[in-house]
Amino acid sequence: MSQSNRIKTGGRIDRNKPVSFTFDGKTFQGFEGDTLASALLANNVHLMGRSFKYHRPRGVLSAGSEEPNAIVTIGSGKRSDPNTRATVVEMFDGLEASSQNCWPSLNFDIGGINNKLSRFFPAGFYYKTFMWPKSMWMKYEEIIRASAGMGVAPEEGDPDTYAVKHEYCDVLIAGGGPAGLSAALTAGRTGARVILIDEQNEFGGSLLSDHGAEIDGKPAMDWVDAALAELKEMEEVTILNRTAVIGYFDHNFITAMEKITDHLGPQDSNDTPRQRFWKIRAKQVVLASGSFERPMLFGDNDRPGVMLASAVRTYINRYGVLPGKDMVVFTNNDSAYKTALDAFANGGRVEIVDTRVDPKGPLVEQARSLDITIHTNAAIVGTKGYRRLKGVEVMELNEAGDGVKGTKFHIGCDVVAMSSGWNPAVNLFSQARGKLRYDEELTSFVPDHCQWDNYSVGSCNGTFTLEGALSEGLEAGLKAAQAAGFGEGQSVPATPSAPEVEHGDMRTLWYIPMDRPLARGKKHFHEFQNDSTVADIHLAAREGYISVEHLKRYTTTGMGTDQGKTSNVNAIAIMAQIRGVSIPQVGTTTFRPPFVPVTFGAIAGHDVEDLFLQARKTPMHSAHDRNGAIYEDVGDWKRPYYFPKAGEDMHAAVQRECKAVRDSVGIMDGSTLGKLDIQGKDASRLLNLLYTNAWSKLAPGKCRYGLMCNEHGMVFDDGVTTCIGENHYHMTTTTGGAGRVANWIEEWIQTEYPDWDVYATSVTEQWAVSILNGPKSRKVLEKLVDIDLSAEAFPFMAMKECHIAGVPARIYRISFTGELSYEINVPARYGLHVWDALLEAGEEFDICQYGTETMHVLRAEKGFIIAGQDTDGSVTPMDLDMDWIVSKKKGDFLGRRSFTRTDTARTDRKQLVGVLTEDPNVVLMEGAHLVRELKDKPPMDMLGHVTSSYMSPNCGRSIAMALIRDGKNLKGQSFMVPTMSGKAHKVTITDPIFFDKENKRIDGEPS
Amino acid sequence: MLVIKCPFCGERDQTEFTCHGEAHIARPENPDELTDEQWGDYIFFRQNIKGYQYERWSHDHGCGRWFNALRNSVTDQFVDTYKIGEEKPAIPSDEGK
Amino acid sequence: MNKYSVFSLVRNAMSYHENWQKAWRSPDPKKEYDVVIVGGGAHGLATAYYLAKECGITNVAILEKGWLGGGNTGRNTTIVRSNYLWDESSAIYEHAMKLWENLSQDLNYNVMFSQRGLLHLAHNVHDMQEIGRRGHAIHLNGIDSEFLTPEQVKEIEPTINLDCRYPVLGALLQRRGGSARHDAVAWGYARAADDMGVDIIQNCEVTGFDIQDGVVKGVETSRGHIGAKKVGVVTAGHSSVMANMAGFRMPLESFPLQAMVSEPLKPVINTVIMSGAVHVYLSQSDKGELVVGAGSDNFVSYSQRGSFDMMDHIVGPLKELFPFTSRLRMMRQWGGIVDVTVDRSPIITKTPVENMFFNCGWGTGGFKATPGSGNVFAHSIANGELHPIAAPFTMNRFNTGALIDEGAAAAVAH
Amino acid sequence: MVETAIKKVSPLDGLAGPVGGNVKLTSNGFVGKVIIRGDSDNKDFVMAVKDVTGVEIPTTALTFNEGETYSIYWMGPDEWMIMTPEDGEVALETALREKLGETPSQVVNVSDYYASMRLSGPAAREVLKKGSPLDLHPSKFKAGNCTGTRFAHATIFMVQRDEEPTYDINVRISFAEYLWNYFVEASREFG
Ligand SMILES: Cc1cc2nc3c(=O)[nH]c(=O)nc-3n(C[C@H](O)[C@H](O)[C@H](O)COP(=O)(O)OP(=O)(O)OC[C@H]3O[C@@H](n4cnc5c(N)ncnc54)[C@H](O)[C@@H]3O)c2cc1C
Ligand SMILES: NC(=O)c1ccc[n+]([C@@H]2O[C@H](COP(=O)([O-])OP(=O)(O)OC[C@H]3O[C@@H](n4cnc5c(N)ncnc54)[C@H](O)[C@@H]3O)[C@@H](O)[C@H]2O)c1
Ligand SMILES: Cc1cc2nc3c(=O)[nH]c(=O)nc-3n(C[C@H](O)[C@H](O)[C@H](O)COP(=O)(O)O)c2cc1C
Ligand SMILES: [Zn+2]
Repeated sequence: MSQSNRIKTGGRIDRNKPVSFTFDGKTFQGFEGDTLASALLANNVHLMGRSFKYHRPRGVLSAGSEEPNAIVTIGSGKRSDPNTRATVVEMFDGLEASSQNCWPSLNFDIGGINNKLSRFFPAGFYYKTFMWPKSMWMKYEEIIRASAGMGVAPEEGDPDTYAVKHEYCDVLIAGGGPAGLSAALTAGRTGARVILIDEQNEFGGSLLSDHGAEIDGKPAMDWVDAALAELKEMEEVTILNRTAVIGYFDHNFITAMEKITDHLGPQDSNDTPRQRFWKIRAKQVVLASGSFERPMLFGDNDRPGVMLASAVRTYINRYGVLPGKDMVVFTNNDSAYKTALDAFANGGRVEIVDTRVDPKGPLVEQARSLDITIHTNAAIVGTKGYRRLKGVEVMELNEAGDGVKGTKFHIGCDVVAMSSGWNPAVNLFSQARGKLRYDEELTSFVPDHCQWDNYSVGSCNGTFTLEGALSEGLEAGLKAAQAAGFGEGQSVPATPSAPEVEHGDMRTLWYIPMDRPLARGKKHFHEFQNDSTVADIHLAAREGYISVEHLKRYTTTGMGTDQGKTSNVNAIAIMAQIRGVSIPQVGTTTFRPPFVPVTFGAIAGHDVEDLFLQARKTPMHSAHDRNGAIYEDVGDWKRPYYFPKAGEDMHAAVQRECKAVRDSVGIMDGSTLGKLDIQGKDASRLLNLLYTNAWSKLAPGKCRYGLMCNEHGMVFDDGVTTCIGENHYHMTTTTGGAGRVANWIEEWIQTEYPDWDVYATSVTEQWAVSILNGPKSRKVLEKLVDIDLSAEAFPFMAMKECHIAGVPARIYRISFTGELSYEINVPARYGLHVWDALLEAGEEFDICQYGTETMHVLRAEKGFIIAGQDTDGSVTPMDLDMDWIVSKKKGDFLGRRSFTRTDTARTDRKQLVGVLTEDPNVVLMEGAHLVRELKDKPPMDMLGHVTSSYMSPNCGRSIAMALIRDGKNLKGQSFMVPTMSGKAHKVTITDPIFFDKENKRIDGEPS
Repeated sequence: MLVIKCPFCGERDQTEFTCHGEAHIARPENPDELTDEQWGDYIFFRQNIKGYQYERWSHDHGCGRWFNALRNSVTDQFVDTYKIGEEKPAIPSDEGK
Repeated sequence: MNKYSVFSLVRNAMSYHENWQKAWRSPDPKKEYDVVIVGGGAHGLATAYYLAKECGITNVAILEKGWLGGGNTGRNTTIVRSNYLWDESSAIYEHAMKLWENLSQDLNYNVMFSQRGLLHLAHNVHDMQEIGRRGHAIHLNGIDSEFLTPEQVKEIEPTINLDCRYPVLGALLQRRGGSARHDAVAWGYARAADDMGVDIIQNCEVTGFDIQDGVVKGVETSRGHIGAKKVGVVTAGHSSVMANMAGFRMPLESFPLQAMVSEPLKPVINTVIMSGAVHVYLSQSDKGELVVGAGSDNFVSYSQRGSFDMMDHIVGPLKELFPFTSRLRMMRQWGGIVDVTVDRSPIITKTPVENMFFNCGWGTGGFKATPGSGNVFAHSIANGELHPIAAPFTMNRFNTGALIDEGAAAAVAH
Repeated sequence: MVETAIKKVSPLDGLAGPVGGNVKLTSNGFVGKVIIRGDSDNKDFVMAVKDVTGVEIPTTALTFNEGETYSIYWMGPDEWMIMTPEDGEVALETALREKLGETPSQVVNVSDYYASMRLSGPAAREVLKKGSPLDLHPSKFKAGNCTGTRFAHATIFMVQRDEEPTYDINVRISFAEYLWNYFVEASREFG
C-alpha cells in the first residue's frame, strides 16, 4: 500500500502537492515538504543502505545532517550525487535515488558475506595479515579497495554552475532554532549587520518537531513565524535557510554552503547556481546549533527500524509519518517519553523500556496514565530481524548497570526509538579552537572558552530547556551586537514564557550489557557507518591503542561521512570506562571542518574552465590567432610557440623560422618580458645593489645587460636595463621572473633602504614589444620610423625615442640572437597596429613571424643563457663562465659575499659548456646526462645534464648546452650520453658559442 | 584566515597579503668581515619562534606597502602591525602562558 | 610478541580476540638511557627500531609529548617515491624505498605499502625539461623511471582532463612509487622496537636539555629528568623550539601544511598524481577517500589546523584536472606543522652540543623517507659520525653553500 | 614612411557584456592614467602636483579628489594615480616631470598598463562580492572611495563612483579579458 505509514493529518508537508520518486528503480509517492528519508518511511521502506565494512542492512537513524546510515546516490550520470544523506534530501517530483555499496542489490548483497565472516575482521585486522606471500599484497589490496569505498564517482562534465560570495557582518548566528532566532532578534534590533543561518529548509530547529511546545501561551511555531516576520523587515539582517555553516576558522572567518536548486531537482538552465559557497567575516559569532541525540548501544542495535527517539518524533510531527506501528521506546531519560506519547497519540502501539529503576516526573506519569507499558530497570539486549526489525529482547538490569538478570522476554515491534541523552553540537565551537569542558550532570562535553569572539547558546551550550534557549539567545544576540559597536544602552528583553514539564534524572549506561559476554554473537555498534563496535573499542584498549586518537584511527570510529556526530562521545566514554579513568582524561578527538561534507564544485565556484585561471594575452594576440600561432604556456601567459605553415610540423616550422631570421628578417612578440620603470637620484645605486655588474656610468639612451643573484649568490634573473634620462631607467626581466624581481626590488627599497630616493613601478603591460631580428631588420624598420637607423647614428646597445607608423615608440637596439635587432616598444594600444605595419613593411623581405622555440634556438646558437632553463637556482655567474659580469670594483652587491663560501668558491662546480654530438643529426633530449663512463646498466657516475638542446639549421647540426661538473676543464673531451632506451650518444664538450663566434653580424647589412 | 591591519589601508583579508618571514634582520653592513657561519646565519637561520614573533608582511593586492607585525604564532592573533622604521611594540606579558 | 598472521587472526577469532597482546608497553621512564630519542613520529620510532635492530643499542627511550604518530606522521598524504633530482637525495630516498619494499614483513605489521605507481605531470615546456632532467638522473642512479605520453597518462588515469588550462604534455612515472598507511608505519615501528626493549613513553614532553660543558647529559621532561648518553631530536615542526632549548638556531621555518579527504568512493583514481603547474596532488586511499594535499600557509604558525585559503587554492585545480570531482564532497580537512629548509632538503646533523643529534627539515616530504631516515640516523647516533648517506645533509651546508636544492628545480617536494 | 590609419586596440574590444539588465559592464576606453610617487609631507611635491593638475593630492587613504580635467586617486601612502581624459597623459607626464624637477618623485604613464571598465547596476555589488574579499557594504566602502584589492585571481584598483552602485575597475590589460568574462559569468544569475 502506498504511504502506509503516513499519518492522516498534520505535519509540515504539503499534502496538496504529491510527488513521485524512485528508489532503486521502484516508484513511490510522497509529498512536497518530505525528505527522501521521510518519504521512504511513509512507504514503510526502512532498508536504505549497506554499511561500509560488514555490508549490514541499514535503515535511517536520524532525521538530520548527522545521519550515518541512510546514505544513497541521488540522480545519475553527470548529475549523480553519491554519498548523500537521505535525511537531508528534500523531495521533488521525479527524484531518483539509488542505494550504494551493495551488489547485486540492496536486498541481496553478496558483500553481506563480510558480516558472516566479521569475526575474522575486527578493527585493524588488515594490519595483521595480507603480508604473505609478499607479492600477493597488491592483489589483496585491489580486493580491499573494491569492497571499501561507498558511492560511485559521477561521470565528468557536471552541467551545474556554482558561485562563491564574500560577506561581512557584525553578528553571525549559526542555527535558527529558538536560541538562534532569539539571538537574531536582539542583535537585529540594534541595527547591526546580522546573518542568520540554518541548514534546514525551514527555521525553528527542534520546534519544527515539537508540536506541543508553547511560547507565551501560543504554539511555539507562531513565535517562530513572528520572529521571522520581524527579522525579514530588518534591512541589515540576512536570513539564509538551506545553508550549512561548515567551517569556523581563525579571526571569525566562517564558511557556509547554501543549497539553491538542489531541492528543485535538475534544472534546464544553469543560469542560477546550484549551490553558493559563502565566505563570511563576522565580528561576533553566536553558535546556536543545537544538539545531537545519542543512540543506545545494545546488541544488534543497527537493524533497520532502530532510530533515534527525537528522529521518530520528527517524522511523526514534522513529516506526518509514523515509521512503524509497533514501537519500543528505549531510553535512559524523559525526553524520549515525548516520542512515546506522540506515537501513541497517532495510533502507534507503544511500549517503553527504561533503564532507570524508578523513573518519575510528569512525562512518565502521562505515559502511565495512558496505560503505556513501561519496563523499568530494563534494557534491550538484542534484536530480531535482519533487513527489518521484527522485535527486541529485553532483560532486567543489575544494580550497577553492567549486567543483566532475570529472564529474557521478547517484544514484537518494527521500530525502536532510542535515546541515551544528548550531546551539544560543539563542532563549530571546537573547530574555532574552543576548549571543551565535561559536564558530569549532562554527561556530555560543553563549550568552555575560546580565543575568538563567540557565544554558544541553547542546547549547543548544554541548555536543554526551551526557556533557557530563548533567554540565552536573547542575551547573547544583544551582547554580541554591543561588542560589535551597536545597541548601546539597550537591555535584554524579558524571556517569553515557555513552561515545560520537569525532566527527571538520567541513568547513563554507555553501553547495554547482554546475557552473553561482549563480542559473542550480537554487535553493539557505536559507530554505524564504519561498523565500529564496542568490542572493537575493547580490542583497541587491549592492544594498547588507548589514546583517543589511536582509538579513532585503529577502529576508524568517527571517520565516516558523519564524522562521528552521534558516536564520538559514546566511544570516548567507553574507553574511559575500560581504562578506569574519567571521560575528560580520555579527551575528545578534534573536530575539523567541514561540519557537513561540502561539494568541491561549490568551493571552486566560478573558477572553472575558462575562468579557472587567467590566460594572459599580449596586445598582438588576435594577430597571432589570425596567423595560426601555436601557443606555449609561460607562467600565466600565452606566448606564440611557433607559426606552422600548412603541412608543417613543429620541427619543420622551427627550422624554417630559424633560417629565415638569420637569412633575412623575423619578427616576434616580446610583450611578455617584465618591465619596470625606475626613477630617483638613487636609481643607479639600486641597480648597483641588484646587479652583479657596475651601473654608475650608463649614459642616457644606453642599454646594459645585467645578472641578478639572490643572497645565496645564485643567479635568479637577467635582463637589459636602459638609461632613459637622468636618474630614470627602464629595466627588463624574464617573463616568468617579472613578479619576483618586482617584489625583490620593493623588499630592498621599502624595508632596508627606505631613505633612498628611488621608486620602481611595473610597466610590463604598458608596452607592446615587437622584436625585429635579422640582417634585413633595418630595411624593414626604415620604412616606418622617423629616425636615422644607421649603425653610427643608432648603435648596438642604444635606445631611441621616435615614431613608428605614426605612433610614439621607444626602440632598443639590443639582441638576443646576435643579429641586428630592434625591440620596438609602443604603448600597448598601438601594439597590434605596429605589428601589422611591420608585417606589411617586411613583406618584401619575406618577414617571418617566429615564436619562442625559434628564439630559444637562435640564442643557443650564440650561447646566450635563459635564466630558469640553463640555470636552476644553484648556479653562480662564474659557473656560467660569466665572470666578466661580476664587478670586482664597485663594492658590495646582493649575493656577492656568498661567492667566497667554501663550496661556492670551488672551481670544479657544475659549469655551463657547449656539447656537440658526434652524430650531427642527433638532438640530445633536454635533461639527458653526460656520464664519465658508460656502463652496461645504471648506476653510472653523472657529470651533469643538458640544459638546452636543438637542431640548428644555421649551424647545420645539433647543438646543446650543459651544466657539467668541472666543465671548463673538460673542454675538448668526449663523453657518453646514455638514453632511457639503452642507447648512448658520444658527445664532445665545447665552448657554448656555436654561431658567429666573432660577433660579426650584430650590425646587420649596412644601410 | 587572518584579518590583517594594513597600517595604511586598515583591516583587510589575509588573501590580500604576503608574509615575508622574520622582521628586523638587518643586512650586514660589511659582509666581508663576516665568517661563513655569520653570513650563513644572516641568510638562512631563523628564530622561528613558537609564540610572539616579529614578522614582515606586504599588502600586495592593496597599497603595495611592506610593514611589520607582531603576531603570536600559536594563537595566530596579532598584537599589532606597524610601519617600517617604527619602533617595534613590546611583547605582551602573557608570554609563556 | 605474538606474531601477526592470518593464522593468528583465525586463532584469536576463536577466542573472541580476547588474547591479543599490547602492541607496545607503556613503561615508566628509567633514570638513564644510552640513547633518548625526542619525538615519537615515524622517524623517531624508526630510529629507535634500527638502533636496536642494527646497532645493538636497546637501552633506548622514545619520548613523545602526545600520542605516537600524532605529528606529521599522522597527517600526511602518504606519498612515497624516490625519484628525486640530486644524487644525494636519490641515495637517501632510494635507501628508504628499498626498506619500504620489505617493511611489512620486517616489522610483522602490514603497513599497506602500495606500489601503485606515481605520476608527475608536466604541463608546460619547463615542466618537460624538469622531468626530462630528473627522469634521466634517476634512471642513471639505478632507480626506475619512465616518461609517458599524454595518451599513456590517460590510459592509466582515464578520468583525467588532459586538455586542461595547462594541458598535460607528458609525465614521469615511478612504478615503484605509491603510498603507505601512515598510522600503521608508526605503530609497526613502535611494536617492533618495543619488542626489542625500547621504551616508548607517550605524554612525555621534553621541556629542556641537561647540558654540561657543551655535552648533553639528559633531558628535562614533563615526567622529570631523564639521563641520556646521547640524544637524537626528531621533532619535525618543533625542531626550532628544541634547538632554542639547546641554545642554537636552525635554518628552518615552520608552516602548517594542509590536506583533506573526500567522502569515500569506489576505486576511481589508480595511482598517486602530482601536478606542479595545476597545483594538485592526490591519491585514493584503500578506504576510498580521495586524499588531496594542499599548500602550506605562507606565515610561520604552530597551530596544527587546517586553514581555509590553502584548501580553497587546491579545489579549483582539482576540479580542473579531474572534472568528475565537481559533485563530490570534502569530508575533512586538517593541517600539520612542517619544518621547511631553504633548499627543501632535510637536515641530519651533529650539533654544537656534543652527543646531541638532530634529524629534521623534512618539511613537506619526509614520510616517504621514514625507514631510510631512521636507519641512517640510527647509525649516525650509534657511531657518533654521520652515516655516508646522511653526511651531505649536515646543517653546515648552509654555511659552506653546499645546498641540495630540490626546491629550485622542481616546484613541489612532497 | 608608410602611412596607415592608426588604430587603437583595447583588450575589451568586442567582448560581449552581461545579458540581463541588473548588471551593466562597459569599457572606459583609453582613459589616461599616470602614476605619481612621492612624499606627501614634502610641500614641493604636493605643490607641484597641485600646480600642474589643479587638484590636491588626497592624503586620506582610500579617497580621491576630482578636478575639472584631472582626478587624483590614493593608491598608497606615497603613490597616486592621476586620471586624465583620453590622450591627455603624455602632456601631463611631461608637465609633471618638468615641474617636479629635482623633487624626489616618480612619474609613470600607465595608461596602457591598465584597462578600465565600469561595472554598475543594482546587482553590481553582488557581482563584486563573488571575487573580492573587501567589505563592500555601503557603510564601509562607498561613493568616493577607491582601493587596491583582489578579484578572483586578478589584482584590481577599484573606484566607487556613486551609490547605484557604479564601480570603475582598473586591471592590468593582460588580465582584462579574464576579468571581463568573469564579471559576465558572475552576472548571469542576476538577470
Ligand atoms: C599535510 C601534510 C602532507 C604531507 N604529505 C607528505 C607526503 O605525501 N609524502 C611525504 O613523504 N611526506 C609528506 N609530508 C611530510 C611528512 O609528514 C613529514 O616529513 C614526516 O611525517 C615527518 O616525520 P617525523 O617523524 O619527523 O615527524 P612527526 O611525525 O611530526 O613527529 C615529531 C614528533 O615530535 C613530537 N614532539 C615535538 N616536540 C616535542 C617535545 N618537546 N617533546 C616530545 N615530543 C615532541 C611531536 O609531538 C611529534 O609526534 C606531509 C606533511 C603534512 C603535514
Ligand atoms: N533533553 C531535552 O529534552 C532536549 C534536548 C535537546 C534539545 N531540546 C530542545 O531543543 C531546543 C534547543 O533550541 P536550540 O535553538 O538550541 O537548538 P535547535 O536544535 O532547536 O536548533 C538548532 C538549529 O541549528 C541548525 N544547525 C545546526 N548546525 C548547523 C550548522 N552547522 N549550520 C547551519 N545550521 C545548523 C539546525 O538545523 C537547527 O535548526 C529547546 O527547545 C530545547 O527544549 C530539548
Ligand atoms: C591518508 C589519510 C587518510 C585519512 N582518511 C580519513 C578518513 O577517511 N576519514 C576521516 O575522518 N579522516 C581521515 N583522515 C584525517 C584524520 O581524521 C585527521 O584529520 C588527521 O589525521 C589529522 O589529525 P587531526 O585532525 O586530529 O588533527 C585521513 C588522514 C590521512 C593522513
Ligand atoms: Zn595597504
